[in-house]
Amino acid sequence: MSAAKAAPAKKASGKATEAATPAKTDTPITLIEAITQALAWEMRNDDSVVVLGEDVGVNGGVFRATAGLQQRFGDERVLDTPLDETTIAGLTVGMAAQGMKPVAEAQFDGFMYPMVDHIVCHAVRLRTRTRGRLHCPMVLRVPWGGGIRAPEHHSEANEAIFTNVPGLRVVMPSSPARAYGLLLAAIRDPDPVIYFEPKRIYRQYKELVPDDGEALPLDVCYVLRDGDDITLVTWGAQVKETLEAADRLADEGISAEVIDVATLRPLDFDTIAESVARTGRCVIVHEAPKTAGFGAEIAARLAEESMYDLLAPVERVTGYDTHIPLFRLEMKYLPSVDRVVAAAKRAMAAG
Amino acid sequence: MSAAKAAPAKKASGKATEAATPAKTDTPITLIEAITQALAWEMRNDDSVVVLGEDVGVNGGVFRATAGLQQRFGDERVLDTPLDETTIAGLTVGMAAQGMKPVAEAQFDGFMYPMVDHIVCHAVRLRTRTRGRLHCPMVLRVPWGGGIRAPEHHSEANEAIFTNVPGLRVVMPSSPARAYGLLLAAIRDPDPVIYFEPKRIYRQYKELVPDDGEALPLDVCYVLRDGDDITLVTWGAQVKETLEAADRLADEGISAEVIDVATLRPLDFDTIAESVARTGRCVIVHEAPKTAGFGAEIAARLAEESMYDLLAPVERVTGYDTHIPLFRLEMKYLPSVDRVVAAAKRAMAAG
Amino acid sequence: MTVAATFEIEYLQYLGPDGKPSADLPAAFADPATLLPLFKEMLFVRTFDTKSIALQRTGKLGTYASCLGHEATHIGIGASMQPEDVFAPSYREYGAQFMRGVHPREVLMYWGGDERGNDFEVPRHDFSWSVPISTQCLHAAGAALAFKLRREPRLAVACCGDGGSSKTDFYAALNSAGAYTLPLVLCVINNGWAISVPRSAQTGAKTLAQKGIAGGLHCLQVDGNDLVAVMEGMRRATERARNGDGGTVIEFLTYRLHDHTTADDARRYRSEEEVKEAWKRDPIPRLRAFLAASKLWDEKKEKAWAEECGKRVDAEINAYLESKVQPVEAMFDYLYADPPADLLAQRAAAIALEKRT
Amino acid sequence: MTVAATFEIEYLQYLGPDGKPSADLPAAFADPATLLPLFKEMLFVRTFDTKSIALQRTGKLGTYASCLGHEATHIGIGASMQPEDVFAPSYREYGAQFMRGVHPREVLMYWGGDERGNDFEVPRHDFSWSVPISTQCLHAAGAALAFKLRREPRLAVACCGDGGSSKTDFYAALNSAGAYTLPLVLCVINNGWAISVPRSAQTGAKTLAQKGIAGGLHCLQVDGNDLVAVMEGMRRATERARNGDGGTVIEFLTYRLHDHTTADDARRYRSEEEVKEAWKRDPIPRLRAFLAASKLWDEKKEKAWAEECGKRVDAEINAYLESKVQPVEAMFDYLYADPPADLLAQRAAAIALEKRT
Ligand SMILES: Cc1ncc(C[n+]2csc(CCOP(=O)(O)OP(=O)(O)O)c2C)c(N)n1
Ligand SMILES: Cc1ncc(C[n+]2csc(CCOP(=O)(O)OP(=O)(O)O)c2C)c(N)n1
Ligand SMILES: [Mg+2]
Ligand SMILES: [Mg+2]
Repeated sequence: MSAAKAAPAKKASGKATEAATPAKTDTPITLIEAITQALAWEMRNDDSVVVLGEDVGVNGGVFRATAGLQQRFGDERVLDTPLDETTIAGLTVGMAAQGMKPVAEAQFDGFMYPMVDHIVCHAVRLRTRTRGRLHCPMVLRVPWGGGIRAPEHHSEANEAIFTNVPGLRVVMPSSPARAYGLLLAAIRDPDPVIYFEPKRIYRQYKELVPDDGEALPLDVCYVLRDGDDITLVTWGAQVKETLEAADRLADEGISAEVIDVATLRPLDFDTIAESVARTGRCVIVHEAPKTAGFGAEIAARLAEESMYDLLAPVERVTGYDTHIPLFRLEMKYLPSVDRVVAAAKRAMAAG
Repeated sequence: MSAAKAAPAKKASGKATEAATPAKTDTPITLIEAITQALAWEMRNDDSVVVLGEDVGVNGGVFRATAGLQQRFGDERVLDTPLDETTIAGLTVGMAAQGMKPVAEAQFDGFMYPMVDHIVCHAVRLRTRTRGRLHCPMVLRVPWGGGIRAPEHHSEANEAIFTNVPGLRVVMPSSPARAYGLLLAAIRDPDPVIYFEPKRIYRQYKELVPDDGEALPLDVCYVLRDGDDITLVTWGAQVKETLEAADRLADEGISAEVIDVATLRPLDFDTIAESVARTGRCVIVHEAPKTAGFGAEIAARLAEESMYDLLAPVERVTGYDTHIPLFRLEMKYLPSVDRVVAAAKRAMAAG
Repeated sequence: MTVAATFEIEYLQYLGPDGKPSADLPAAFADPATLLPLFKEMLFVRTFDTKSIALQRTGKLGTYASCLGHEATHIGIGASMQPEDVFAPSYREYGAQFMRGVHPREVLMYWGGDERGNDFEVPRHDFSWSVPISTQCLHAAGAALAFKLRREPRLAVACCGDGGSSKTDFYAALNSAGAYTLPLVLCVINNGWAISVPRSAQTGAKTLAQKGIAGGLHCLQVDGNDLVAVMEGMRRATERARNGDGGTVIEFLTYRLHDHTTADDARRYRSEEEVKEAWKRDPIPRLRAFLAASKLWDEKKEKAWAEECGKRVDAEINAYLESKVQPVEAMFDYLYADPPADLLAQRAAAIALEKRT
Repeated sequence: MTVAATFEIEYLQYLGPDGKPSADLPAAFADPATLLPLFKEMLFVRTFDTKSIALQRTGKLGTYASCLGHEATHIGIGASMQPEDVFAPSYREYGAQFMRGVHPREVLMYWGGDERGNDFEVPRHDFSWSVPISTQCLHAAGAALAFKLRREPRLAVACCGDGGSSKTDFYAALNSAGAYTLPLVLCVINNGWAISVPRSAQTGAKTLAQKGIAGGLHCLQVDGNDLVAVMEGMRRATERARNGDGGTVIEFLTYRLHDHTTADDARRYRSEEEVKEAWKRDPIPRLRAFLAASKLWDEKKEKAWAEECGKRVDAEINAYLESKVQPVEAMFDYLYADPPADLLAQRAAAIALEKRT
């Protein structure tokens, strides 16, 4: 397994590419538009793909991720569900077990907890439980994270609930291109995938994302910026602050490599280890609370496998071990560029 | 915060100790009997304590943890619930918010997932959400872990789902005395506590546990065995294998210190750090799958705060990154004494 | 044919949309003057709602969930409770909360992104808003269970929407209310829509009231735009609960006249005609007409009261706008009664960072 | 009084406990001989159950959940389905599964701690056992939704117990069956107990069938110890489902004659008299008496068939006992279609460890 650079060679996959309409490569799109584009591509090319969730139909989703899909594919491909997350999760598992490829939406991160049971007890076990007789090709899309001045329960970074769960894949894109390629891969993967969408950067910037049906691999980290002095590892919306921190560090003569983990489970630790072997220093940045957040796993792997490479203690810059506060205070909760820069400088000063 | 030795000085706490019947200190009891004893003590001395769950009443719980309690305290103190874990969790939060101290039972680890929502969205937030106006003094008891040749879903080590959750305490005793003292502390704590019970060692051995109503602190690790060469850190049922491994290592002239984490959240890292500062080597042993298990947090803290003390890479000996298999294979899944010894020897050989 | 069980769902309405009695009024309202203070509260809530929406539109409030059109249901529910009862709202039942003593400024604080909005000065024991749909129905059941076990003469009232009645927590609440014969009133406020999903897509049930049959509860459907029907329905439910006769599911038929929240645009999914029709059932003109016919209300009174409402709401808005943001340590300070050492270290670091920047 | 809705729950019984018709038999059973093969399956299941319990008692099987007393319900459910339908059992409906082709040895493998028990040779598409109560009801609803969307003439049948009918997943299943008009039959097998908790403590509902009203489903209560009532109830439910007329909740009244599982001791919580009374409603003597009265069955036939059952079950038990434990890598091999590199490394390490020890 090896690192994929920011614009990696794409795996050719997916079926029925001949059915593709010419890719509109001339209009840059946002991350959320890339999600819509990936959903539309796959729905057009695979009849077994259905989208379901609350308000995903005529309303096109509260974030507009499914905008236009019901109009285009009909209400037997894009289903509004009754208002119950247990229902969504359970129906999804049942449909997937019987040969469909459901792409379910949890309306917000904070509402997905009732889905844990069906994911942990069933989705990730159907294959192993039946020795391969049944399996569960489902995707659960979850708008994720804080920073949009939303009400309570709309701003959670809860990926750590899932990263210890065998049989699951946990994905989190941080650019329009990766959102497109990783979502296609997630839908095509024959096993369950949780696809977290960093809602704070849904519309942060646009880029050209050819609508070519090319999926990205589901097991690589992306090196977004090369550097020699220190490795900054992050995922989701924090990629923004981390890249900004790298800029600031560059101004001060510190060359920071920035890695977007992109797929948390399975973790492509090799890419991180290779980088740290060169830099000797590592700062892990994430939005979730620090204690037992997924950053712990990366730091643990470093302590196990890269100890002799480390020139300085590992640093974690994370949300505090509290709930993200309501929005008057939320930006003080989220890791800031300042905090990342300070940690990197501590690491540079150490050892 | 400092380490408590195997038989630590107990904090005096709890009310109405004058109501105590003379402690029967002459009969050694098992871990599960210590749980029953703690429940009975606290129910006798605090009217607001109620026990609820499936089959906890006349049947005394499927493991007999609540045996005799309904007969003794009546069916308004020990309530059988309808068969629904969402119900148990939600009722518990509601009762706790209105001044009761419910001690709920999840019948098995594998059935607690539907409780996640009420725990994560409400139990741990009532206090912060209302700026202290309401709070949630509840305990959720969960028989935990594998190795008893039970059916599917009866053998899970799922503590990592909870260790990233702010506002929660996560406790796991590994001896009759700690089971008693930690359960009293959990019930008396004004915030929500998940109390995992390592069912494989429910009846492993007996010890004298004075029924004196003395709680143990909820934020310390216990040093079960002193050693100079290497630190073995574990919790729950794996304490058994880890102590056995320490014996085996001693035979080979390696002096292993054994720490029972006991309270996972909040973690008493100081005790671990002090030990590793002396030994320079650390093996973390747990039953849950390795990736993003709670062992990662301990290894991460070492990578952050003890890097200069470490003479060898940290080792984790854990369940594999799979579901615990049905019982014909389950013992091959659980970390064995052999695996712990091998890891310790690797650590001794390194650096 | 052997019949194992039969059931019947009653529907209550006393004032038709035109404000004329459509049935004999219950004895409690023999004197229409008893309705006057409630009507005034309905007007107050509408003023509050209008001004809150305006506040959000000018960027001074976060996302806000309007209660436009729900006033009779909300005020009627709140008015039917005793102070010592416990209320478990979802997120838009301001009218019910005002009747219980919640300050409008607290509502604004909450939607303004400040936890202090949940620290109700009065009533101290009510549950706060619950964004996760219907989960509070189960907390209310837990509260009712606590009352029953402690033999306190109190009851719990929870609200959810038509969408919320699909939630498993709602079902769990009615199931446990039946199993334990709890003093619980589950109010299903059917306003026709759950964001963009119409009532018809939520369930195949003919009424939402009939869901109570699943738990052996009492069931009732009322015209939620008719304050008299709301009060009478609540009277029956609360009396039963107080008499130890167990729980009730009441469905209130009303309509969400505004967008779901200020973040929503309802024109995407529902027709203008439907909304126009719904305005004809607006609870306020209905009760106004009835009170006017009873010579208890007129334009002059309306004008004076509207002015009074405006002033009172403005004072509340000002109190909200003038509130200082909490200090950074507030996010640490209410997590545990006894905060762990690591958390206190993070708190200190956050304060230090704050001072530096 | 205005009535918004009324409901009625029908109860079906055709053969009384003594085996004499208590009502006119449905047309399908005009010839009692049609019941004979089903009766023989009931006897087969009982033999299997008796021997499985014995196997557990001698340490050759893990915890086992007996189906003693449920034979008519289980066989009737299985017999009412088509091969292409999907069955979602809980954990003790062996009779239904045998009718669908599941091998007894597979049941034993599962309770014997081997995942291969879920790899049914036939039917490949059925769900496996579901230990987490009632969760499979929702999977069945998902399957039914898939059939509907793909316009396949298939239906899904799920079973749960009286306890299971309290589970939120059960409610979610009936709610979605109503919302989407799904071809789903929810079979509530009311055997009086959920481990130690009696039916009366689960809910305040008079019948469990009436829970379907909450979702607008068809509801039916049948004597689950009367094979004819079970078959007729299932016929109505499956026909409705196939006709696009949506889902049904059927409650089967039966009794758990054994302990909950071999790990349970029912004497702790229920009276001997209750069990003694229940034996009088045993479905097997009832149907035997009916068939004997119809001159279709006698002691000689019973003896020959019992011998045959014994042999067949012994062969299955032997196949189970002779099965080799899976190699250690089996725990890794079915987790992902495309296993991650780290997992393969753990697999290699586990194999290496195995070779060493
Ligand atoms: C568990 C959960 N899922 C989803 C949401 C997002 N959401 C907020 S309000 C709403 C619709 C609620 O509809 P209804 O219950 O009818 O209440 P109404 O808003 O109409 O008063 C949804 C889906 C939520 N708050 N909680
Ligand atoms: C979610 C869940 N909670 C608890 C259990 C433990 N448990 C196994 S069977 C059972 C009782 C089931 O009773 P019922 O639904 O009536 O079915 P029966 O066993 O009587 O057929 C319980 C509580 C479980 N398997 N799953
Ligand atoms: Mg609504
Ligand atoms: Mg039962």
